Amino acid sequence: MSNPFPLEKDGLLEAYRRMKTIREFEERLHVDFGRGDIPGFVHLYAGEEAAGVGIMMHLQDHDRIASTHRGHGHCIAKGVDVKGMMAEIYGKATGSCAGKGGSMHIADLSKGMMGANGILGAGAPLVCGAALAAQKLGHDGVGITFFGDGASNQGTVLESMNLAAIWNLPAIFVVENNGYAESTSVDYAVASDSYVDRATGFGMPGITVDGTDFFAVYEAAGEVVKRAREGGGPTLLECKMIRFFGHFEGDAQTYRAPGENEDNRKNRDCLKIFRAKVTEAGVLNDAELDAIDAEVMTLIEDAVAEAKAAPLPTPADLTTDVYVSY
Amino acid sequence: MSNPFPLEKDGLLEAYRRMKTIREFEERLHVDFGRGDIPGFVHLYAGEEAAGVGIMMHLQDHDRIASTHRGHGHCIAKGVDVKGMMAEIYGKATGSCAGKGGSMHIADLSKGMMGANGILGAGAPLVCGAALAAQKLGHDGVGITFFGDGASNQGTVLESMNLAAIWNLPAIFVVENNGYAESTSVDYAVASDSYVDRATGFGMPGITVDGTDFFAVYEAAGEVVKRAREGGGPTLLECKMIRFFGHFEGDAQTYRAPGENEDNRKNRDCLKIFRAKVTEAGVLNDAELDAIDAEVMTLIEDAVAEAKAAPLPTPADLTTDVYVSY
Amino acid sequence: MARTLSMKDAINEALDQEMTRDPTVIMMGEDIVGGAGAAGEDDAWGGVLGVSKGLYHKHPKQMIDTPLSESAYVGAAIGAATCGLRPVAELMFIDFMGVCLDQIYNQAAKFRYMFGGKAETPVVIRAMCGAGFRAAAQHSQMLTPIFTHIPGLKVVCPSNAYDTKGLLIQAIRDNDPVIFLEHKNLYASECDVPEEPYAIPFGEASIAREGSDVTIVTYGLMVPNSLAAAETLKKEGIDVEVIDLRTLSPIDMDTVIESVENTGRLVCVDEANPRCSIATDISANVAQDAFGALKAPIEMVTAPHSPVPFSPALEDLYIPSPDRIAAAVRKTMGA
Amino acid sequence: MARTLSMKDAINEALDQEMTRDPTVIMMGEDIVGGAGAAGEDDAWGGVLGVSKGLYHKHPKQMIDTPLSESAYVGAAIGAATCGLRPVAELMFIDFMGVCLDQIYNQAAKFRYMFGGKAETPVVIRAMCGAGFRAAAQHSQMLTPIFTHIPGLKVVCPSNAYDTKGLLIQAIRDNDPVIFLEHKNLYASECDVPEEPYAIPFGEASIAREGSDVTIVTYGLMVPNSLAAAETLKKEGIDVEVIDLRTLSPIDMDTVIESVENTGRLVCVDEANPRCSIATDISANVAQDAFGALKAPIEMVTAPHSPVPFSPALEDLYIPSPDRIAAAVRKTMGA
Ligand SMILES: Cc1ncc(C[n+]2csc(CCOP(=O)(O)OP(=O)(O)O)c2C)c(N)n1
Ligand SMILES: Cc1ncc(C[n+]2csc(CCOP(=O)(O)OP(=O)(O)O)c2C)c(N)n1
Ligand SMILES: [Mg+2]
Ligand SMILES: [Mg+2]
Repeated sequence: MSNPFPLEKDGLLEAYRRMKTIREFEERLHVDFGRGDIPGFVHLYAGEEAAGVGIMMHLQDHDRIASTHRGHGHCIAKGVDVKGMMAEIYGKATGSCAGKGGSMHIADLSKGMMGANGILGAGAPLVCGAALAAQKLGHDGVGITFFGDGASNQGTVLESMNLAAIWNLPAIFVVENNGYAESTSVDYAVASDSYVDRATGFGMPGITVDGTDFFAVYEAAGEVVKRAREGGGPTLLECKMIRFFGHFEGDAQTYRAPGENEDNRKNRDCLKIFRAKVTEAGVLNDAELDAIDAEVMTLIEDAVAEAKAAPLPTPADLTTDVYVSY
Repeated sequence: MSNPFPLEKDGLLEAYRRMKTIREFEERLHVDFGRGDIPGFVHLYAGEEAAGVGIMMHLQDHDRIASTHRGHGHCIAKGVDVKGMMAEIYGKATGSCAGKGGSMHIADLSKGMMGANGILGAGAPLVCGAALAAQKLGHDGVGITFFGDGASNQGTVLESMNLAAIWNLPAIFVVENNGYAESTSVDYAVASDSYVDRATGFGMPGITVDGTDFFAVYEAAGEVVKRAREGGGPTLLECKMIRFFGHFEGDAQTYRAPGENEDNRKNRDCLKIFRAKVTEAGVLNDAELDAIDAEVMTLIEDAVAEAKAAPLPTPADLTTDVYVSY
Repeated sequence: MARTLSMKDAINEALDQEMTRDPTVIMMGEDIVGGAGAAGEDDAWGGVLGVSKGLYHKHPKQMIDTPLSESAYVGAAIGAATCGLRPVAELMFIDFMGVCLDQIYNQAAKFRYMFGGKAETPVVIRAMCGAGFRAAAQHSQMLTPIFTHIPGLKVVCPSNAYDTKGLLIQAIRDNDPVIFLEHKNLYASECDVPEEPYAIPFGEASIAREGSDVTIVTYGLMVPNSLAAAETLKKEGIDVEVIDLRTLSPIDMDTVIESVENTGRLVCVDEANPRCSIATDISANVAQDAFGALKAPIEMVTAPHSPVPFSPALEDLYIPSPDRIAAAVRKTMGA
Repeated sequence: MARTLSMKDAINEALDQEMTRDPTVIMMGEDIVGGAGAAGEDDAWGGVLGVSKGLYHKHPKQMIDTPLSESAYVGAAIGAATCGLRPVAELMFIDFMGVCLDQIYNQAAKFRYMFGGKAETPVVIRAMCGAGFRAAAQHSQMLTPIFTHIPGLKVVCPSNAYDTKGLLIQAIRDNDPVIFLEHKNLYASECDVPEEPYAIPFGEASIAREGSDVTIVTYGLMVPNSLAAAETLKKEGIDVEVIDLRTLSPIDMDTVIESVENTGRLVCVDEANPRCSIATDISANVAQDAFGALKAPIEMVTAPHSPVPFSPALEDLYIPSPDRIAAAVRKTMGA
């Protein structure tokens, strides 16, 4: 049977692995947070995997992304070490940020991941800087900033769109529109009906895709990343998506319609949709995917076990890393 | 001869008086600044009078405006006392702000003038607040924020547009597009070719008018103000215009094309255009307008003389007015 | 009958009573009601930690959910305050001030002065502050010194539910812009709180504990930590006076100086970072105005000059502890 | 051969030399070139007061004019700094920090810590500060204490052309985010400045004048004002030492304390507003660490707790004058 997909088998397996890793990472955090094992604020990306992975499949380490408070998915999709992430979330010295950052600040510049961010919209200017650096240093790297429907109303995001457009930066503005900012609907908070219109107002093309469909995201992102790499300038890419959990762990979600979460899980699960597509097309089979599932479960299991066993930061760590030198 | 204009004779005379007052106020400041009589930064509105006056002719004291660093024209058009303004610019105790504000901070809340502003874009949220207050207090006041083509790229302006749209506020966003932000062209700095597109991206109508044509501004503003008063929500109104002087007094203006200023003065002087229209239509005659000119000259002359003679603030004034009570 | 209330509920009650008293009092913020435009329940959140829960049903016209545009809505609150409303804008976490500070410090704080006394801006900006929530570097800051530095702002940071209610009511009635900082780690702390509305005047410190050997001056979460230190020290025979500033601007230096004149020893405790802090402010003013009364160097106990770390193991060291406070007190006693 | 340069020209030269040395040094800001997209001359402005005039022709690829979007372009400078560039972003007036502070204090300042030491952000944010220009409340502030308060930032505020060149070169070569504040009222001040590039290390105060009776600690425009006061006092037989901090973070407390141990008397002079200021910071640290050396109360001379007034008649009173400084010194002498 011929492969109707834009990725070879290897690529499809890799995409599935990343999505599944995100999913299980988040499902596990949900459980462990509920159990009281995890400190702080935790915002889960489960349900949104196809967007992050569909985009990140086009990127390399010299491409930069800036993430959000809901950053685990972007990290995993961009290749940040899962065990380091888990240890970070557990506040351990072995974490990606030595335990100093936590869920909202996981970063790995060596992987081109400029950080989750506790400040909405703050990644947009940073990514303009990454894109500018690519321009000035003469490499083909792109910068991608992720932000939610809520954060799309932050002035700094809007300014950055204008900046990227006038400088023709290889910058991409990804709106992850999951319909809510905390409990507030996008219909209430965003004045325009269309992010494409908003992009037009800043002199850049806008595209809207179904963010639960990996292939839709993958194709749109491919085009957009290519244009940016080739000097064609910035684009706004809206991914319409859903989040499976509450805004953060602990959210009772009474703002949702009755049955909304169940319906989402049942009918709009990007992993299920992906599996159905690739198996129905006969390009991958369930056994291949199940094997990945098993590997992912082991990875997550190990990550949690290692995180729990890992050492805490020491008192001396409190005041290091404030400056390179002071 | 019948009157083809949307204003009766009285109204036309009043509009001319306001425009002429602004013009002479600014021309005089230009001379006096050059002479070293005036301290600080002074940004002149000369050339842009038709926009401020065309809009303000629709407003009353309970309508609020927020102005910019280039605020004298808005003040005069909104009815702020010219002598108080002059004294303020001279740093005198009799000034609109008791000498504490200066050119960039002239305000008169009793006239609905919420202040010139040294911070670009800062008026936009303030005017949303004024519009919200009108809504909540149940009166038909509108709020109008002025900002330049440069400031149209400030995040706070963009956020405010979204806010005004989702709350359906009686707020109006006036872009005074004089083609430059300091020395930088609007073509360089604003990504979109059209402010109408930008308005669309924030879910509000946008209109572009020739800001050197009093009647074009007056008619567009009338419609926009009426819609806001009647609960129809916000609008963006772009006035394309020119500034006769440099960005501020002292600007050598080498960024302009050769002959640009002369051409502007000759062919795009909103006062000349107004005079030509009303006299050609036979609704007003030169003698009537000349009489206003003479009155205005006297007013400005008196304002300068009184400002020069006025007392300075006293040392005790340094630390008053920081709080209502402390 | 004494009635116990948490700080969180005291805030809710103060807002409720003031919105009832005066219909020009409005509240604005992100998800302060919750569920706007969504299909589910009304009043779905009541703020991120539920502080304003229930107020929407009582005051539907006075409670406004905002988009995530702090500069726009905080600025709108400020603009509305010059037009006859008395808005209370919620900034969620004070750490977010970086996206809207201009409206606070260049607009609200300066209007009255720049306009020659011809403006009043009765706006309250409420926000959570402080560490201890494992919320890391961008959701745990105090930032009190920054607002205190700015002329034209009043800055409040209460330490208990009783003061919180009275100070918030005063903040709403006050005719100047007020930054009202609620330490999130005190939200659950309870004490007796009268049901009727009452206002506590700004610029009056309270003596949280009387003592004769050493004066501790502090505010917010550091009040309970200082009181805990004082209990420990009591057993060692050191009698500590703890002054709770309550408002940082205006500040009640009279009470501080009177106390130092009695004790001759001063420890300034501040959860903020050390440089140009509230601790340095108090210390410097005492070193200028009550130098003669001092029997020992003034000690400061603050957070380190570092961001707030995430790991609980580090965050617990970041926050000045009763132990560190006690050690500083002992040092002033020459021990 | 000694060569005299104004502070303004010293800045230009430092930028020029560093852009020549290292092509990853770029400059961004509003009208730092000027005339972008316009029909007239290139390099039409060179910044609002002409500081960067001429640099565009020498370094066309390294000079970038920006739209009026401080949050976007300051943030872009910060982002680029984590990607191999060494950007110098010009904020024109430091008063504009309110529209971009988040990028400075929650992003640049915290990256290294939040990311566990795995980030470097070599960005310089240059801005004019200070009063005396009749530019009123929103264009005349110091704001030095606010930046100094924030861990992760370095803060520089030079008092003369020589230091300015060396400190700016150091700022550009430094691997941490630096807030570089240029007092606009010093731009015209001249002194000998070597032609070759040189870096002055951060955290080293300079002794602007040696003296044995009283120590004045200050920075920026207050250095010449303090030196003027010292000249007056000399005639009265009072021998004043003037310490120019040069960098406020890191701060050279060693030099301060050594001086106070010699003189026993301290006057802290700060053009910033008084609360939680640099003046309180120095005073408090001396009162903690060198209390025993003090023979008299520490005096502070600062701007009042008010915005900067426009009227020259008031602004001249707002700025701490040599007379006020001299009076404070006399007070510490018991005179
Ligand atoms: C500047 C700023 N304002 C407010 C918040 C608090 N906050 C964190 S997440 C969030 C909702 C974000 O919604 P959206 O952008 O749609 O992202 P989502 O959570 O849906 O992924 C809010 C209000 C913040 N972190 N930063
Ligand atoms: C936030 C902020 N950034 C920069 C400035 C400095 N500045 C004052 S006016 C100006 C140009 C404004 O251009 P525009 O908005 O087009 O208004 P115009 O001067 O043309 O009327 C600039 C950059 C400022 N005052 N505030
Ligand atoms: Mg969302
Ligand atoms: Mg303009």
